[in-house]
Amino acid sequence: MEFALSEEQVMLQDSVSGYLKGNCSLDVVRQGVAGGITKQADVWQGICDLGILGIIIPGELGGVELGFLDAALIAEALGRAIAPVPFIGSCIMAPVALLNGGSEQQKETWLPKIASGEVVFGVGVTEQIARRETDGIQCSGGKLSGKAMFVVDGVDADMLIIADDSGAMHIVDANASGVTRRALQTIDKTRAVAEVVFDSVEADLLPGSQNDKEPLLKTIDAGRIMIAADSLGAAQVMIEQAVAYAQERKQFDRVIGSFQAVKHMCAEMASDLEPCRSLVWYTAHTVNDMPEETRMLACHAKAHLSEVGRSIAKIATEVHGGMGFTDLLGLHYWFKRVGLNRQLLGSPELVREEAALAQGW
Amino acid sequence: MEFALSEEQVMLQDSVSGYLKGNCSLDVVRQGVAGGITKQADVWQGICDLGILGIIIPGELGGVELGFLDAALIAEALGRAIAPVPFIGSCIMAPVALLNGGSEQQKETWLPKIASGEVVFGVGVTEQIARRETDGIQCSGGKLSGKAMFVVDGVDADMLIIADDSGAMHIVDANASGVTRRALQTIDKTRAVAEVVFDSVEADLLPGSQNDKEPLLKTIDAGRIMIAADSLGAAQVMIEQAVAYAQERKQFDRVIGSFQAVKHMCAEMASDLEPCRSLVWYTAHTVNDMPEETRMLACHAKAHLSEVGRSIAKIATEVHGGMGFTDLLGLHYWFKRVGLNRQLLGSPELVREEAALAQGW
Amino acid sequence: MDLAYSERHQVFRSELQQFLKEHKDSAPKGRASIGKASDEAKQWQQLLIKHGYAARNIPKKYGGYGAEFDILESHIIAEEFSKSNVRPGHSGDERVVPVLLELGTEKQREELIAPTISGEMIWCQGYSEPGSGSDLASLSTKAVLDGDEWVINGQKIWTSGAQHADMCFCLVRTEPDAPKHQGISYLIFTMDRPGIEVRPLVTMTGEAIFNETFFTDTRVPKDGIVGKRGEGWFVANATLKHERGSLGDPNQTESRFRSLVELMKNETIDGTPLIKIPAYRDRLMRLQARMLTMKYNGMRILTAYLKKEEPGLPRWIVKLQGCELNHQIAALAIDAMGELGVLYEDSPYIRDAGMWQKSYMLDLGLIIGGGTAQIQKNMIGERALGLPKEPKYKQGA
Amino acid sequence: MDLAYSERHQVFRSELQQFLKEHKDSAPKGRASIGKASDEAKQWQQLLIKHGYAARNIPKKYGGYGAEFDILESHIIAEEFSKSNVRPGHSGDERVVPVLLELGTEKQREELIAPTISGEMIWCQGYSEPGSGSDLASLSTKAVLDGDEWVINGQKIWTSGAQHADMCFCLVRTEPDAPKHQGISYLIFTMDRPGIEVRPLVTMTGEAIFNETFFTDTRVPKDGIVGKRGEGWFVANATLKHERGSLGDPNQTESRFRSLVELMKNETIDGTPLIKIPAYRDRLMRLQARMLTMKYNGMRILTAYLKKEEPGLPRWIVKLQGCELNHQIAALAIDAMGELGVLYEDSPYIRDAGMWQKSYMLDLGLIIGGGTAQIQKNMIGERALGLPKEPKYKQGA
Repeated sequence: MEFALSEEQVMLQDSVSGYLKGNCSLDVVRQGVAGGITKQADVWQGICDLGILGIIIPGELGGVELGFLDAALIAEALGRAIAPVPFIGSCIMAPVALLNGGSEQQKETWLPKIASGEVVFGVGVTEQIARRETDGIQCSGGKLSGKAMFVVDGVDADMLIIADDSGAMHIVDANASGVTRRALQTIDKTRAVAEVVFDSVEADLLPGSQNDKEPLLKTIDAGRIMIAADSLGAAQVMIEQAVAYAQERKQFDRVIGSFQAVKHMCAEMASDLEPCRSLVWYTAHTVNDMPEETRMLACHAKAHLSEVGRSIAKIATEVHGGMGFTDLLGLHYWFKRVGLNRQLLGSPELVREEAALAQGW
Repeated sequence: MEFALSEEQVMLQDSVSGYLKGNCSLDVVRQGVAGGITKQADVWQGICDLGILGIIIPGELGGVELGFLDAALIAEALGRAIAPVPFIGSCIMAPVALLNGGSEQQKETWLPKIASGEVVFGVGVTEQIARRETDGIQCSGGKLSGKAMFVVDGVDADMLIIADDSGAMHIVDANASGVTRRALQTIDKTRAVAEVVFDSVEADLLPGSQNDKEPLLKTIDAGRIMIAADSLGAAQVMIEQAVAYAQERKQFDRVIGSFQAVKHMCAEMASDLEPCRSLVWYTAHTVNDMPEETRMLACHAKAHLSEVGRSIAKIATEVHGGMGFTDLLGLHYWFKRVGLNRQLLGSPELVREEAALAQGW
Repeated sequence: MDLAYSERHQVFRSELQQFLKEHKDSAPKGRASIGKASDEAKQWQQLLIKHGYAARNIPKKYGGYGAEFDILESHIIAEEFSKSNVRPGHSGDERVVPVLLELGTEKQREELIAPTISGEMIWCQGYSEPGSGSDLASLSTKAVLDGDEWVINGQKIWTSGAQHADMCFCLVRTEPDAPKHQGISYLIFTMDRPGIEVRPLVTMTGEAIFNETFFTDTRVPKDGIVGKRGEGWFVANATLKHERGSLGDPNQTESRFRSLVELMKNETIDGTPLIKIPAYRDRLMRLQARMLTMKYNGMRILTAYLKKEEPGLPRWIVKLQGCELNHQIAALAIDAMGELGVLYEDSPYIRDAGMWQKSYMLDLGLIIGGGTAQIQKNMIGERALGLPKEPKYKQGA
Repeated sequence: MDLAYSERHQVFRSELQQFLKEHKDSAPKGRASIGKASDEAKQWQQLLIKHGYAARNIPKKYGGYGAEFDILESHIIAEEFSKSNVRPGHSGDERVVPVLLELGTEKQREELIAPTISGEMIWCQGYSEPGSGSDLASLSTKAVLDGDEWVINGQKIWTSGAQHADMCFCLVRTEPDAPKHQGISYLIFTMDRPGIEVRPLVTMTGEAIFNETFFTDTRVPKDGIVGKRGEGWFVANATLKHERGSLGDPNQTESRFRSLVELMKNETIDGTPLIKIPAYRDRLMRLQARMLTMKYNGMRILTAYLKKEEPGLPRWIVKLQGCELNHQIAALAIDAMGELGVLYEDSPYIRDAGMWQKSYMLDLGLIIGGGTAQIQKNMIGERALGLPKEPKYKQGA
């Protein structure tokens, strides 16, 4: 019985965090996003060099074949660093879709390229969660038509995996003729979601997803777990910054952290977030070891981290007083990262409903 | 434009509060409820002598013919005093049912007796809000059969007004043959709800309620407004007690009210409750002056005071520390009054749904 | 309880409604921008003053309409402009004009009020400093009298509109040896002087609503003082009170709530309007109840003012409750829109021009600004409930 | 991450499961009562000790089973008894026995531990006083040495079970001139002495769970001290730590949550089960997520103990989060039942024997007791996050 990170996992976490600390500082992020860049070349190359893009991809397909807990640790570190890289869509959701729904040939073609960073995938599954500004996506005669909204990592993608109205998933060349992509600018400039319109575009069906929703659900679950981990990292940084500010900032001749009101705000944030870490770890762990538990847990991790994340983003900003409201300390980058995470792949009320359904309730 | 109590209303409030302060202290309440009494004879006689039992009953029928705002002030005062008297059912809901659904003869028979305190009415409408442990109440050939749960003031009632499954209301002699009554003991010993079983019991239909749900809805609305006012009074006392305790109790060589944590708990309670007073006033005022607004507002007043009441009951107890958890100060009598109010005539989620429906949403 | 308005006020209201109907097309669109008023805005303001719907209670000789103050008239004006969604006028600068009227010299009033009302003269406020936020009275920007001039050194923050401002009203420490509340003076001066540097301060919304303003040996005339030396804290408090008064205005909350309802009727998930999806619907109803409590609470405050009474607790809680409620209304709007709710700036598909995200952030700024929620709770606890202040502690402990 | 148990622990668990299956009918029903153990309860405890499922780590010579401490075994025992809903055994009194084992004299251990474990000897705790709640170290009950005896005067409160207790472990001030934490001693004595008066203290649940205990010139033997004079605060802290440890236990929360789900499946409104009514369902799912976070947080703490590490923050937050969560689970249960949820005592139609209302109140008591939520937040802020304490105040300020 050991519910803890292994030595290797701590090392992985340290190496990713260490790299990002040195190479993906707030200044770096600011510079990048100022130019509208959501896949920052240096950082992308850096984490590619760390060999983690193929974190969940089998060794024989060029990956490092580690587990989802390892992947969640990376996602958490990227959230901490508000790193502008297309990790969740390209390195997690797309491989999950391919591994669970793809043919051998599809896996052999694409997974090594994902692992090497040669190809970036975007993933469009939103319509299968909650359809809004679209009539969905139809597949007919091997061609896709329709509109996919909020495609994760879609702006920087070379290739796309798109779920059609039946829940079947397809590989599509993001630059094929008949594909029209637009970046949808959100509050979070460190990542971009895309609108992609298909006009009778050649699509390569993932055969395992044709009559089975499992590959799609596993793809969504994987994305949700990583988003939860990303929010965990981002919220953790906000607490650390608030505590540090409260230890430094003086008002009424005292550091504000010595006032019970501020102290308790910090204590509440920390005690709300700390148990979330265990939920994220456990949930990620189930993907490999107890997959029958994953669906319900992935929903809970996503929804609960959304709630706790929102609350911490607010309180941490309040602890900073007016300074938190400015761009000077950049706190709002984390605020907005958490804000995007909350809505991506289902806002909390919807996801909780799925958690209930997953238990047959 | 004057959104305030009139001089007469302030006088009414003062006289009722003054009477209760002198004659319905916590000690008096304790003694009464220790014997299982929910209609304390002295207090009942006292408020009868104040001439307020007929508060909403027309002058020519023996009442004082004031408005619902006046009635709400009385309900608030009774909540403050956790007074063990059957006011809401007998003096408000039953007269509303009779005035809106009764024949002239029914009004002339019963309203003067209610106003004089000669007869106490219980009111059973719960099945029309949310049916639980019962198959409801059927009326056939002028006779009622079935079971009414949670009849307001039903334990002390001489007469009952009961809604059947169609929403029509009937007057029934509470002691008629075929009527079986049981007190349902709740956490709040200052008031009692009853289960009443009818086995083919002679019933006197309120004719105006036969094909029109309005009389029933108005009866429910009236009850909800008074319950909200009762919670307002009870919660107000809890805040006052918490503030007084925080000004007195010392720990760490300081009165605890000088600690920000305790001070802010008190400030939050006060700032949550104070706007509720305006909502209760406004809502009660609409019954007479803007009845088209009443339905939605009565739902909101009931549900919102339930939420704020629960929160204040908890926080005020916390401010008292261990002392709040004991019987020594009797704080729990208010805690439980608010607790019963929350569930009576619909718990908050259900009532909010009704508020939405009332607006056509 | 009598919610009807007097005959006179009813007439006043219907005249105003008539006026709005006729003239609303000449009103500038959108919110007033910080900084210089456009010609269109100035003309609109002139028209409003002429009809008594702006600067209504400012004496004629200072450029106002010159009516006696009547709180119901003010209330009706605010309500009708809000309901009809027409840009209201102003009474100059609500932070400084009341101070000048009450405590300024006749010369100051004559020179400054009229151009302020007309929109010619723009003001910025120099109160907060990087080191003095909640503890404003600890401010350290100094002014030393040198001949006929004050020489100012220090830094102010949150000086909104400073880059456009003609004038500054500013709190400075002139009596360094006095207790902190008694060493402050209230100065007014033009912004075109050497030694004033304004640096824009970008906020989380991405806009530079505020500035930092630096004073280096800035010389301003000696007679640009309002009140006496060392009385600045008390001079300023009147305006601070006024500023806090407008945060959490229930009219604005109600209008926001109405927009939220519209949004939830129009937005759909898999074809179902959000207002029909129970978990969102329940949140909407919770917020409606709170919105209504604040609306009627506002009526209670108004009544107290009408009776020349202090409103007490109902007044103390407005900022704390109102700003939080606005924030939660925006939060529900964002959740109801889901991914559409995080779109920003010029994104396609953005709803209501992105106002919900902007409000969500601005409201958080307002929860913090003008007295943080924590300071509000201290005040409510101490002043409204009579709980004791924190005891004095040993220096250096 | 390896959630599997070792072969040895798996065997241990299946033996225990087998044991429970065979013997559960001899277990007393319901919760253990405060006060004297029934004969049935004593026999059950004996059986459990014999099999090593109670007093497992207490040495044989003091009446225990005498196994080496193994946290996973303890965990498995707690889990399996909780899952199968069988009354667990105990290790005597978890507040006093660890203290005696660690700091008692050999004579104290030999005389006191065995009868405590067997259920013959009942203890009550004399720590809190009316004037000393959160600030326990300010306690003022005095003991003065007079020959071979301590003479105790003062009042204790929250002494649960005092009316049934044979023994008391008690904090008293023996060094009035020492700083407050250093003037306290830890005394143990029998409760049958002159000068001890126990008055029941009724709580909001209607039961007298607690007492007030008055000492008037109560004489107790000099050697009934654990640790040295003036060391009582530090002696007691070990047990306080232990007591706080059990508040907010996630096993209990999970079992409560399961009962809530059952309730919401069975209770109906107009024929629809509550679990299908969206607003209640959404609240249920919110609570499930929090319950799960605390469950896995518990696994993390357990793992830290297994590795002989301090669990840190995950441990600090258990009481604060766990008690509040339990309270909210009870609150939802009550709301789901509606009017049925406020039934109490021996009312017809009452569900689950009224446990939900009782829990709702007891949980509030636990939010307050054993360190209020405010004290917990101070501790988390100061000890776990490193925020500074409040500065010292001038006395009398």
